[in-house]
Amino acid sequence: MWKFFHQWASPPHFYRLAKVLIPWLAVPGLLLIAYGTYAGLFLASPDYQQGDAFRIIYVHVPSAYLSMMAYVFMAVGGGIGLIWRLKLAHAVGAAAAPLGAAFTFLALLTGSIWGRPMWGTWWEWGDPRLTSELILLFLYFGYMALRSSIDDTAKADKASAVLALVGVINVVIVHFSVVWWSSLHQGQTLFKKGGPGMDADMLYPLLAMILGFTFVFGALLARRLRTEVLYRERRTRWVRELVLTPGGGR
Amino acid sequence: MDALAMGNYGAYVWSCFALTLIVIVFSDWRARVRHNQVYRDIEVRIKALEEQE
Amino acid sequence: MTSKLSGKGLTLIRGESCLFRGLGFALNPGELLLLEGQNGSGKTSLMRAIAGMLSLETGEIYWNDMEVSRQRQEFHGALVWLAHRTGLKGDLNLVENLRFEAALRPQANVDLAAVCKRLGIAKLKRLPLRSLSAGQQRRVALARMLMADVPLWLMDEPFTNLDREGRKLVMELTEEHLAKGGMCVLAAHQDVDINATIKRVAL
Amino acid sequence: MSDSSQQQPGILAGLLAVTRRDLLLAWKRPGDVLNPLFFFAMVCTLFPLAVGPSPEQLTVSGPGVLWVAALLATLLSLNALFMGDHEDGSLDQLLVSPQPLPVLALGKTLSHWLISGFPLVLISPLLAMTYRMSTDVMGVLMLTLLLGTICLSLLGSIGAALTVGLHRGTALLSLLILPLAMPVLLLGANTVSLAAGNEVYATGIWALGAYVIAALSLAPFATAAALRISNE
Repeated sequence: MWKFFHQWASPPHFYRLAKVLIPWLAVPGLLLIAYGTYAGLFLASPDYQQGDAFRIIYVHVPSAYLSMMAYVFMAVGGGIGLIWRLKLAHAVGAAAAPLGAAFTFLALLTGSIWGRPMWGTWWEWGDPRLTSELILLFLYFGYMALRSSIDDTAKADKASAVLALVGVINVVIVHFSVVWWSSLHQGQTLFKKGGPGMDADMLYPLLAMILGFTFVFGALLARRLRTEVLYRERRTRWVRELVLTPGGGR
Repeated sequence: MDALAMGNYGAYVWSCFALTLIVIVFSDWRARVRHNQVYRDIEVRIKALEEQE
Repeated sequence: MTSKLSGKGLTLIRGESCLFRGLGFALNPGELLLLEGQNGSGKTSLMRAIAGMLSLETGEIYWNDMEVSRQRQEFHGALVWLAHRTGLKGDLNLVENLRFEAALRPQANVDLAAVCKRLGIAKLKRLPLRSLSAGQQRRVALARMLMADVPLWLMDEPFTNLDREGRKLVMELTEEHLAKGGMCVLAAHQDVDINATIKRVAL
Repeated sequence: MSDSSQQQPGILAGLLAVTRRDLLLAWKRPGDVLNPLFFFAMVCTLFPLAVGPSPEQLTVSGPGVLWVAALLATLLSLNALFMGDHEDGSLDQLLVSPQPLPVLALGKTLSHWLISGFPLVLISPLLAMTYRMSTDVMGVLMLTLLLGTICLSLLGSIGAALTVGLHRGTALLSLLILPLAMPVLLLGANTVSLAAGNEVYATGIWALGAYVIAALSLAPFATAAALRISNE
């Protein structure tokens, strides 16, 4: 098992595997998103309170979920990289951070656009989820800034891994403290909780969207990881052979 | 047409979906550009080294 | 086979260049390991790697035949490091600096006054180090090294800023330490005149 | 080697030695202690000048302003935490010392708090007074600042350790620490606001206390790991 894992995580193998993997993640992901979009926009019945504006959750909730998942990826990758000195794990952090920031940004934008007709304002400080998303975005900025200001890749990997681990604990604290804070100020909540209370024709498109976003995220992550692996291994023999092969291994 | 208007929320709903599309396409495009850039840099460096030898 | 301090298959890559590859050494009590090479050849890096402050691309440093990374505290308790930068506080005087050091590692039962006298810094004990010359500061760092009760001395360019007399003193002190069964790793870009078993690593 | 040698000094001796040394250094350079205090006082002065001196407004915004000012003042002093040690090589000496590095890092953090955090707590009533804060609320402010500045010093030591030796250290440090410090600010300032509004504020105090305990037990290890990484 361990041997298999090591072989799988070996850079040349991963580089080739990821290329095969990308379409297998991207195509189902995009199909799920296409279904979710169609069903969410046209099949699901309008919310009795919010009318058709509720349909924004079909992009907001998946991107908010991905924004947190990407951070967890960074932290777990960093932890594995620090403990087992697995270079590929560090590369996951480097590859996931810009994607996580992009989806955090998307979650903020869509949340804000939802807020305009619902609250009459583009930004509502009293909403705990939007506020924690904003802090999460700053955490991503900090992570990327630290990475880019350390020239030595190995050092940048380890330093940002420590930051991601500290940050992931912080994300939890941010969440609870912001919820407490907004309860003091009678803050509004963005969406009522999904789950059993939601009708099936509303819920299934959402689940499809979440799954589809996850697949697409996987494809994007795999693509960025290939770049990271290639760059980190630029001095090795396998990259040399890859580059010198006619047709290449782009 | 009514279905597209989303009960007067059309502008908000459609812009959210459009932004999502933009973010996903942009992320993919950035990733491709960066990959090609890194690949080309490595290629140039290695071929230059080859010629030296 | 077994030796007190050894390194096997050490490789270090810094930025674009490989400083050393597959390097090894072994050191036993009473022996001196001399790291030779030009400036920038990786002497300091190797020294830092031996001190366990730098993670290597490959290879391990062993102390008593066990990886240093698995017994960092024990190993650090057995060494003192005379680095390029003295690591002393310019705002504090000699006594204050050495008192701080005494809280970190085991101290030899020797008289500070005698050590200072031998190093020629007895009169400077109460002055802030900032007001001392670079050579005098280096002597204070030597005093710190002599006060520590440890078998292994790591000395990175110990002759910097010292006059001929000071250089002779450092060699004498090293000889005495080796004669007592101590060990020494010394990085220098010039040859040394020390009467002991010398093992060389060229970088 | 020699039979008449002394034992390895204990952990507590190491911790206290680091703290004592840093306090002694601060004593010899009082500017390091006073600058953040002046900064704190000045930010607190800026606010009424910017928004006007109306008492109602000052009472409402006082806790928030004092807390933001305290956070910024702490941040200002953090950059120097490991910089001096990094420049003169004594950080390297700490890294090769047989004392556990988290303990030494905790000693440095403790001295940082005593030098920059604790004085803020002490002068905060003076500034709170100008914001027309009642004595009871001042007590709560001091208590939250006491707990909060400990948290900020501990969190900040991680950031300072990660950025030690980097060129753009100061700006980067703020970028790393501010989002991490936001919960502390939020808990601290709102607890004082609650106290000012005669509401139940115990939750905030307990939460800050829990934060202190968590930070005390985790931050020194993160700081130590970060120091080793930064000094490779």
